[in-house]
Parts: sequence; C-alpha cells; structure tokens
Amino acid sequence: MKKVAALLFISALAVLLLYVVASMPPMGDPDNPTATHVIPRYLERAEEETHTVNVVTGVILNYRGYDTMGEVTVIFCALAAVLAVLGRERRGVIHGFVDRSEVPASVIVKTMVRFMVPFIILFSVYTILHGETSPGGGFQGGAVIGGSMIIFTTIFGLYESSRRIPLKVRAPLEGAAVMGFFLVGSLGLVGGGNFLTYAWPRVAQGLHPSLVVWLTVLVEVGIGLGGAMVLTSILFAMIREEEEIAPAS
Amino acid sequence: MDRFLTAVALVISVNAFICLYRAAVGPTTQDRVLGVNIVGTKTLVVVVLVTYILAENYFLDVAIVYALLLFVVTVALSRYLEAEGWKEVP
Amino acid sequence: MAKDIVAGIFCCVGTLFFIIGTTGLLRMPDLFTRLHPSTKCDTLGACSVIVGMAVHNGWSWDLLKLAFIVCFLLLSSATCGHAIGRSALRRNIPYWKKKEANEDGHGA
Amino acid sequence: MKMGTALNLVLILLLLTTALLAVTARDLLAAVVVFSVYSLIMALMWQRLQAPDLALTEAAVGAGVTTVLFVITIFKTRRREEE
Repeated sequence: MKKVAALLFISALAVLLLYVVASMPPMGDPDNPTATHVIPRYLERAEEETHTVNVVTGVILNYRGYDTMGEVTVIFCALAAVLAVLGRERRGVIHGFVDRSEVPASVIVKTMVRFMVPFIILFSVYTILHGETSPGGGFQGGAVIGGSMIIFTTIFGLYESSRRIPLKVRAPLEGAAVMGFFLVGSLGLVGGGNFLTYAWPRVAQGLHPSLVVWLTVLVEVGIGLGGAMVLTSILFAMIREEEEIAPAS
Repeated sequence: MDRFLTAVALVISVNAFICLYRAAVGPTTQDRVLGVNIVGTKTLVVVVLVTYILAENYFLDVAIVYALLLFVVTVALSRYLEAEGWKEVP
Repeated sequence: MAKDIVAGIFCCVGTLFFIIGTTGLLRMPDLFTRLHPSTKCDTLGACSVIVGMAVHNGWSWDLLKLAFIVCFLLLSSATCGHAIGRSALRRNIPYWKKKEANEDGHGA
Repeated sequence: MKMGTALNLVLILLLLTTALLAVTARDLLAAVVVFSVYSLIMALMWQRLQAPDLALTEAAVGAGVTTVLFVITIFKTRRREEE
C-alpha cells in the first residue's frame, strides 16, 4: 500500500514537472527573460566596470558580492559545526588513524607524493591569482590546496602534516575569506562609497585605474587561503584518533 | 576535423561506459578503485577533446585539475584500504 | 592538412589502446592481471590522444599545459597502479589459478 | 543523428547509471566510489555546457575532497547499510 502511494505520488510529480518543462521557453532563445534583463549589461560593461576579463568573476565578486560573502560564511559555519562535534586538537603530538597502521606506506608512493605536492600547490596558486582572466578563482584553488593536503596527510601521517601547518598558522587563516571580504567592503565605506563598492568614488579617481583589479585579487587570495585552511582543518579533525601530550623534548 | 574529434570523444565515452562495469560490480574494492581510475583517465581525455571541439583553449585548466585530483583520489583511497581495511566480502 | 592527418593518426592509435585497455579490464581474471592493461590504457592511450591534440593545436603557450598533463599522467598512472596493487597484496586478495577457474568463475 | 547529440546522450546515460548505482548500492564504500565517478562525469557535462568555473569546482570538490572525506567517515563508522 505504501509503495503504491509512493509510486502514485512520484508519477504525479513527474507529470507536473514535465508539464512545466514543456511550457518553458526554448533554450538559447534571445527573448528569454534570463537573457533580457541584467545579462546584456553584465556582458557589455563588465570589463569596463570591474576590470576583469572573466565576466563570471566580475559577477561573483563585484556585482553580486553579497551573495558570495554569504556563501563564504556558510563554508566557515561548516567548519564551526565540524569542530563543535569533533573538537579541536590541543597542542601536542597528534596521530591520525593511518599513522598507527602496522603497514608502512610504500617508498615509491612517498617519493612521488613528495615530488608532486609542490606542483599541485603551484598550480593552485596559479588558479587563485589568475581568477580574473581565466576560469577558476579563489575557491577552486583553495579546494586544490585542500586536495594536496589530503594526499600529504594520507601518506605521511597527521603528525608530519600538522607539523608543516601547525594550529597557530591554521587558526587565524581560517577566517581569511570572510575577513578579506569584510576588509575590502569596509575600504569601500571609507572611500566614500557603499559597502563592497570596489571603485570608490573619492579615492579611485586620484589613483591608478586598475586598483579595482588588485582589490579583486585580494578578495580571491583571501577566499583561496580561507577555503584551503577550512578544508585542511576539517580533514585533520576527522582523521584525528586520540591525543597525546607532547613529551618534553 | 570537429566531426572527427567528436567521433573520437564518442568512442572513448562508450569505452568509459563499459569500464563502469568494473567500478560497479568489481568483486573487491581495489577493483572499483581501478575502475574509477580508468573512467577518470577517459574523462580527462574527453575533456581535452571537448576543449578543442569548442576551440576554447583556456578550458585546459580543467584537464590539469582532473589529472591532479585523480592522482589524489586513487592514491589516498588505496592507502586507506591498505592501512585499515576489513576482510573483503566480495 | 598534413597536421590534421598526423593528429588523426595519433587519435586513432590512442583510441585503439583505449579499446584494448577496456577489453583487458573486462576480460582479465583477477586484480593483478587487470592492473596491466589498465595502466597501458592510461599511459599509451591518453598520452597519444593528448599528443595528437598538441599537434592539432600547433605552436602556442597551450603546449606547455599539454606537456604538463602528459608528464603528470606518465608519472601518476604508474604510481596509481603500484599503490592499488600494493594495497591488494596487503589485503591478501587471492591470485588467479587456472585450475580453480574451471570451478568458480573468478578463482577467488 | 549528429555526433554531438550522440556524445551528449552517452554522457547523460553515464550520469543516470552512476546516480542509480550510487543510490542502490548496499556496500557504502562502493556507493562512494561510484559517486566519485558521478562527479567526474558531471564536471565533464559542465564543461560541455561551457561553464568551466563550475567544472573546476565539481572536479576539485566533488571528485577530490568529498570522496576522501566520505571514505574517512565510512572507515570510522560502519561499512554495510543495514537491511
């Protein structure tokens, strides 16, 4: 009975959704509502107003900066939730659950990972810094740095990894994304514009016109560092097994 | 040339579809990881081909990220399986 | 025109290796033998298609990215094969023997 | 049929198959592994729809980071789904 009811409900939903899809305007039609309101303005004037060649970055960081600020705060809240459940490590020797294994990691894999991780980080720095001219940007680069931290921690263990990025480096940088946005937004206020205006009316005229690009890159770097550190902290909190106070050394 | 490249991409995606059998059914988990690695490599090649079909050269960044992340996923998964695996129940 | 023909030949060779790799992945009896065609499929197949694309592209800065992808694939697929094989060995995944294969399909 | 349409069809079939397999698998580790294939194909679809930013995000986060985090979670909890 339950199954029949579920099936009926799902088929009714499918019919409804298909009906709605059929009544939508065709894809790519120039008269669509999505293509007539704000999109032409973005496409025509983004380069002149935001000084970014990549229109997507211009829209994400400049025209709709508030949205992105909210998203960045959501990522920060995810880290806060994970830490509230799993707890933050204290200073001392930490072990993850791969470290305690009787099986040591293979020498070939260790050598290759040691060789690869710098290249991965180099590429992610390229992705972060070229966000305004090519696809990618802060969050993507931060996720790639998180991937490099994942593989380093998996092969060399949590002890080695958390020695490279200790808690006192990670903790301030986790808020870098939100702080970067807040800093640049406040600069807009100081310069006589609104919150999150990049081209401040009073200051920008006297300074170099490409200042807007530098502010965008600043926000990108903040998002990248913050995202990377958030992912690393979530990973460390998840694979940490138990704590030991550091022996006097 | 575009038609030829699309045909090559089509053949490779059909191959990836067949390789999915190993990722879905494979008796041990290592078989599944191997299947993911193969499907990922094929997708990477299709990404490079799609880049040149669409003639947008900056899409190559996606291919680089693909290659890096495939390495990360495969090595990390096999290390976890190696270190703390259960008895395999095929 | 000659450029297109060379690129096409490279693509065809790569696709051939992909088909061979797929066949091997499906038909080989156990994990350790399956590793062999799969890494061939990675290195030879993917690399020759990408080299073909580099020929199609001609001289530009994108060659650098393509060369990076090829070098990375050559290194990483070998490492991935080694890591998977080692993890299977440590987990005592049984080898395939010809006699047992007649009794149950996988030799496990 | 045009070549591009055929390619799109094969990719959509791949997406649907991986999604169904990930939902129906009893072994959670298998479900995670198949889900990473889903992310890879999804990134390819984003790129074919000319959205490279989304493709980068999907490849980095969906295929790379979440897969490993899921696997860590499964290793810490239970592998089989209860009947």
